[in-house]
Amino acid sequence: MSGAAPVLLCMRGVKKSFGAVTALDGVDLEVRQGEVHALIGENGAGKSTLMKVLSGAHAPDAGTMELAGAPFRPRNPSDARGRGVAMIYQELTLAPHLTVEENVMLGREAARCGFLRRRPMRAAVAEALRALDQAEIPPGRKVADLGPGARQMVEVARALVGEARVIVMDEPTSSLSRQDSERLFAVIEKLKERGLAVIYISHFLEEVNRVAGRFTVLRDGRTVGGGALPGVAVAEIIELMVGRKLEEVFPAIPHEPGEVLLRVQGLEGEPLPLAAGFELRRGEILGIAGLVGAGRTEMLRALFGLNQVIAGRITIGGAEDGGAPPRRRLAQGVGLLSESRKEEGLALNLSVAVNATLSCLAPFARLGWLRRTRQARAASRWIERLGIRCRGPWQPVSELSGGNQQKTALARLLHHDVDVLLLDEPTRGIDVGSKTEVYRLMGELAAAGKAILFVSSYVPELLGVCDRIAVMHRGRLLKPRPAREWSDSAILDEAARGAAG
Amino acid sequence: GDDGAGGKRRIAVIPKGTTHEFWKSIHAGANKAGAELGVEIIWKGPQKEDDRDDQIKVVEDFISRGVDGIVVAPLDDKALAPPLSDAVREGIPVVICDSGVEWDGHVSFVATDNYRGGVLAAERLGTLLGGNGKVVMLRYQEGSASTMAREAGFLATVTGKFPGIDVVSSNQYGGATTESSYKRGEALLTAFPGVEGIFCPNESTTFGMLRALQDAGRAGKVRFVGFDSSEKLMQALGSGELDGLVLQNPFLMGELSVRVLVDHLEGRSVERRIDTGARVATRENMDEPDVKALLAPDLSAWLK
Amino acid sequence: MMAAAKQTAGEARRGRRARRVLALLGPFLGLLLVVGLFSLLAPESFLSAYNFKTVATQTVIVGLGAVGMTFVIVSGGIDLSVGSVIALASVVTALLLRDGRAPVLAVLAGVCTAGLCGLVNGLLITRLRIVPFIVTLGMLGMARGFAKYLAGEQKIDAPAYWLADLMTKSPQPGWLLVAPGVWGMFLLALFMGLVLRATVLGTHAFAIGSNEDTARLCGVPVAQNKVVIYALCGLFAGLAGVMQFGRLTVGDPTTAIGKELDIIAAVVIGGGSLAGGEGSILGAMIGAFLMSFLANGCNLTGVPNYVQEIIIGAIIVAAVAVDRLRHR
Amino acid sequence: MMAAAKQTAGEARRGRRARRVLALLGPFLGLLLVVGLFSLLAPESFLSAYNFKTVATQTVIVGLGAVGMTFVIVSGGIDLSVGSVIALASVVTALLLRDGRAPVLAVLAGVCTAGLCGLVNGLLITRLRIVPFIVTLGMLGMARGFAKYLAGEQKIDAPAYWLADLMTKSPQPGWLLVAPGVWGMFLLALFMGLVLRATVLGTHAFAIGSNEDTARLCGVPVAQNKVVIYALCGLFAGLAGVMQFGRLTVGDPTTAIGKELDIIAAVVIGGGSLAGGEGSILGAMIGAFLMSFLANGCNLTGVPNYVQEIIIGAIIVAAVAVDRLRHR
Ligand SMILES: Nc1ncnc2c1ncn2[C@@H]1O[C@H](COP(=O)(O)OP(=O)(O)OP(=O)(O)O)[C@@H](O)[C@H]1O
Ligand SMILES: Nc1ncnc2c1ncn2[C@@H]1O[C@H](COP(=O)(O)OP(=O)(O)OP(=O)(O)O)[C@@H](O)[C@H]1O
Ligand SMILES: [Mg+2]
Ligand SMILES: [Mg+2]
Repeated sequence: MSGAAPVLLCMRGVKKSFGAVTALDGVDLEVRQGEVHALIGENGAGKSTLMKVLSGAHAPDAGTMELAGAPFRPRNPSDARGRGVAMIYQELTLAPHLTVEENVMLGREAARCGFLRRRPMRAAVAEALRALDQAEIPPGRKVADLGPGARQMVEVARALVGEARVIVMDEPTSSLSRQDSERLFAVIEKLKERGLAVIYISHFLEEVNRVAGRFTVLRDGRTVGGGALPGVAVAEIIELMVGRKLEEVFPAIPHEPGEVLLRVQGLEGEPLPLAAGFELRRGEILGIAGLVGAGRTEMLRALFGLNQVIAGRITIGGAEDGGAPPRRRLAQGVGLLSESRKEEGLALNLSVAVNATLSCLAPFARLGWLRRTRQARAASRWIERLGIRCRGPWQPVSELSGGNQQKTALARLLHHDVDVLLLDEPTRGIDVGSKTEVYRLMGELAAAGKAILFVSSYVPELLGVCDRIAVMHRGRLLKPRPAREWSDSAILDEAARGAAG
Repeated sequence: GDDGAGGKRRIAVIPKGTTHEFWKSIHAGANKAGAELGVEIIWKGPQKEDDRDDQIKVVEDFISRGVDGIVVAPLDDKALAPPLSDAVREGIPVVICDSGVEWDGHVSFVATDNYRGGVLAAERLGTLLGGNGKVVMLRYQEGSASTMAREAGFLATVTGKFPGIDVVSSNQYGGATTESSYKRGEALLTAFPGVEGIFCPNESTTFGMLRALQDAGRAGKVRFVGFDSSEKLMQALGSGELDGLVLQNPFLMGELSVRVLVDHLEGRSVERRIDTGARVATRENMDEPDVKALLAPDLSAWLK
Repeated sequence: MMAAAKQTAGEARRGRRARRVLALLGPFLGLLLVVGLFSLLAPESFLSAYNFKTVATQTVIVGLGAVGMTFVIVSGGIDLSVGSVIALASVVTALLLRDGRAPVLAVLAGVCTAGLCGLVNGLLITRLRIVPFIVTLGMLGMARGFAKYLAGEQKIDAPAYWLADLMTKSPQPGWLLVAPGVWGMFLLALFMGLVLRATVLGTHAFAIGSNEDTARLCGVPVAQNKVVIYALCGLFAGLAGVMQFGRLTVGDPTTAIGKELDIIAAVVIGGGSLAGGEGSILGAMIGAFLMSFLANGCNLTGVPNYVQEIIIGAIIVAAVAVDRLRHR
Repeated sequence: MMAAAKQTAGEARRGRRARRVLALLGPFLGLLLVVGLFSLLAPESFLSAYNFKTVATQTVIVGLGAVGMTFVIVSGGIDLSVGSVIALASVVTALLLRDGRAPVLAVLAGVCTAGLCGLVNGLLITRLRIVPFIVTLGMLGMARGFAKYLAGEQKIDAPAYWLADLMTKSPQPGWLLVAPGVWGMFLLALFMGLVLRATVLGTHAFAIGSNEDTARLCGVPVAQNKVVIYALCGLFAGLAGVMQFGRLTVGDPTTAIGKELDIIAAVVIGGGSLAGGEGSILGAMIGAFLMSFLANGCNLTGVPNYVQEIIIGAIIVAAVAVDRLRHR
């Protein structure tokens, strides 16, 4: 059927620069009616930028676009939407003070003389939520009160409202549970049947393999290949993306667990976890799996002192306490990599150097005065070591691509030389090549005697990297077991249903 | 409008602001009359200094409160008329002090003749300069009636009576604060280096200009006549940095205002216009007891 | 299925209402507290119909300004120029009346001039992408200077015709009870409250204040809406200026200095958040009345001005602190 | 390897410097423009050493205030209370001098009182988690009220001793050229500029302004730093207050009303961003001098007040607009 379907959207030679940065350097993209088309590429390849051009958020510098045979050049997002291009953006784009209903209908309110007509709007929202199998999301609830999964669903609902012909989804599953992802895939199937085209961006190649019919690969702002799916080996796609062969996704670096560094007993935090206890040894990587909302992030935040600890004992290298502020934790040699780098991980308009050294300025400080050359030198070392693509240590982080920003946040933990690394979704939103880099780094750190707590929603990487894995279920941390005793399905089963047996 | 606690009459005295020595003297005078006549004086100025609307609010609130009489120094010669009419309608008699208002419902108007004050200043300065020289007048603030009368009196006299005198600048406003007057003064002294005589129409402009002169090292070299008094101005007069201060009698103004109001309340007839007089204090006459009383009135007895 | 959806919607509506009532509880209790306190301190003078009329009239200018300011603050902005714009509007109105124009025309000119200032604010903010604080700080100086220029640096005496009656405490048809200006303020507040809650413009204001990028990506004409909102704020400042003229019966270029801070305080006391996305007209009115009653009570009980200044400062902080506690 | 790293560091330093120089270009050109313009309009009076001394002295108060304000604005806050705090400090200093205390003691008391106000601001902001705008708006009223209370609602005449010499245009050792207060301002600005750029405190201020949550995550003691920063701003307001006393030789509780807006404008003209994370002391000084020269030039050329108000308003907007253009 894929051969017969007519071309719905055609982009040719699209170029876009931001000042000195060339984000798109002549991209071609062809999407057919009724297909799911995957857009694949490394971090900073230009996927999001291309889609923003398509949705009218950016004006292209050059190139042509055609939608259903007619020239397409949207002036702004609402223009594009009016002509049938709906978009789910990579960064959550909800207004937290508005209700679900208002968010879904934002920009396309039904009105008479400027006054809202709530009844038809409510019907449309209910319809969209029902199509997503999410009727339990209350339309009158403020979005600020919703969890991350529900929020993502609200975004999807927004794209479904109205007459869309092309729906763009930019990493829609990066904050969805497996269950919600399944629901989304079902929705995509339905959309396909209705003859819509879906452009699907994801760094999860298995996922892509499952839902997409064809794919296009971008590298450095250019189209470098494409084809039909399934039928192309993942390794081939990766080679197209990265421009070279990737031997191993999970590099094996031998490391030996040593003495216990972190012991957690009966930890209860506000609002989660309800109960968590585990031991973490030197040279060990302990993985934590679980559904979205299970409370893994909350556990790390409570451990690190960003959330209040209600009960429990935390023993770090012999010293025992309940909760302690981040400052104290850092002094004890515990560092946290936050899952939301934009909101919490980085000071975006400050430089790479400052971001990488912010938690530990002491080596450059004498009586409160900083020696900037040493600071820059230290930062440069990490830039080189982690392969952060930037013009130098003093470039503002805001000018870096997502993956490089993530690496900068990681550089801070390395610079601080913490013994216990609490990594919350360290590979979220970064490309396959960079992911491999992060895995190798984790292995090397463990080999150097660090202890790593690795929270992830991506089960294959847990299985590939960790020594032991524990599952979190509704705020309770279940018993950790060696990685080789786990399988993909066992983890998912326990995450969904709690303790096995 | 009934008698308050203990049957004492309550009279509200409403100044233009609360943070000038001038108003302190009025307050003391009013308190003196109040103590002697056995009436309670309620002292309340506008929340924001020199804000017409705020003064109207104070008048309105005293009407609400039902005082027995109001003494007010109106910030505006028109804007205060409606609320004062309201007061009279509610049976509260009003005495105007310090500045006039275009409204004839008042019992009496107790004030300095401000135009005459300006004339006195012009005569003093003109005489000192021997009838010729370059003169600067630093105005106070846009739309302030009493100082505008002084400025007008000064200008009319200095140009009419002393044709040899050249007023080189009379369009600069010092503004409400000493600091702003100080800056204007500095600019005027820089822009007109050959100036020989200066007039300022109130305390803040006088003091601001004095600071500018002192700082430029020209105090005492330029003939300088100001208006109203304060401790620092008195020192300057003594040291010859100031050549004259036109003095009003705010203490008397406060006292007489309350007295005529009480007279009216008790059914005695009162004069519609009472001039509390103005005179020029100089280095020579500043030690005379009556001038001294104007320059540095002892208010402590009447202000707690 | 339909029934379920309907029930959900009903619940949602109730939930939303409950939340809104709660948000207003703090300021409302504050208002009651102030009124109760002064009723005890000065029962016969404070608790009179006449005094309530007085306070209502005294609230009109801040109240009208707060209506427009609520829109600006909800949309995540701020307008520091309203005080100056009030003065400008009062001067323009007075000038036209002095020149013998019809009062309606003069009012219109005053309000439109103010609206124009707001429009310029909006255009500068959206075209040059400068933060509202700076643009309106600039307008604060420019509007004030322009008012002084027009007025020849003097107040303008002009016949007030029926404009003076707008703010009188003894309104002509006796059944009005309070000044027509007070009724005007209430009606406009009611209407604009509806506009904020139940129109596209209002929703967009909340959306822009809550997350501007999102609003833009969802096709909300952000720039256009902002221009409309600042122009609206200007128009309401203009109305306040006309009322100010009615009250003073002179056009005064130096009036309402610092009034913007009172107006912003009223909105914030009433639950408005300077980060945007929160605020209500009813809350702003409560805030405006709270400050009026406070000033009035202080005047009636003879509290010195400096004490009043300290109290109002403390109240502003306390009101918002209580609001934050509620949010936890 | 080592060589490469060194080279990178060197290049990086140059890059950083270039960026910083560029950021100051706008305001600096503005300053040159203003000076150039008035040099043409009033060559003999404007372009004199004496006039430059005058302007320098007139800038001291806003300049000192702007040094502290830069820290606050860089950290993403705002302080509306500095005007009132300046008045309070001048009153406290005058009171102690009147009571015959030693000048050093009086100065210390004035500065410390102001620092205390800043400390209270910082504590309220961090403990109650109220936005700085509201806390400092409250403090604006409270400090002013307290100053009036202390002063008995009057100006306080006090012997000025050497404090008056701080702000004289004919300083005692002739080689000083400008008032000791001006030197003090320059030295403090230089020192605090270094503090902002090259100390842990400064880096933390930038980090907090850029992203407060990130700073917290990195173990930056956010609350502590904020308290220090607001207290610092208070201390500098206190120094400005002492200078104000030295200039007026009276303690005036009504002085410096609205000065906070001038000070904020100076910082913003000099490249400070009210969103936090941007700003420099040098820029703030340029901003302060730009406004002083403008006011001085207008006064010298006899431009009416209202024109001056309009021009300053326009300049504030224009300066920031130019800055935004540079950012694109
Ligand atoms: N607004 C902007 N200003 C400057 N540079 C930008 C901007 N937006 C994107 N870029 C740059 O354009 C390039 C492409 O970015 P884009 O977001 O399209 O990448 P992506 O393929 O979506 O990556 P990711 O997988 O990390 O989301 C990057 O180098 C990025 O730094
Ligand atoms: N649908 C929802 N409705 C309301 N609150 C939710 C919802 N989903 C999650 N939450 C809240 O979010 C918090 C869990 O955070 P989070 O989702 O970050 O947990 P997590 O296990 O770390 O998952 P992940 O890291 O994959 O996002 C819990 O406090 C929970 O109350
Ligand atoms: Mg992307
Ligand atoms: Mg999480």
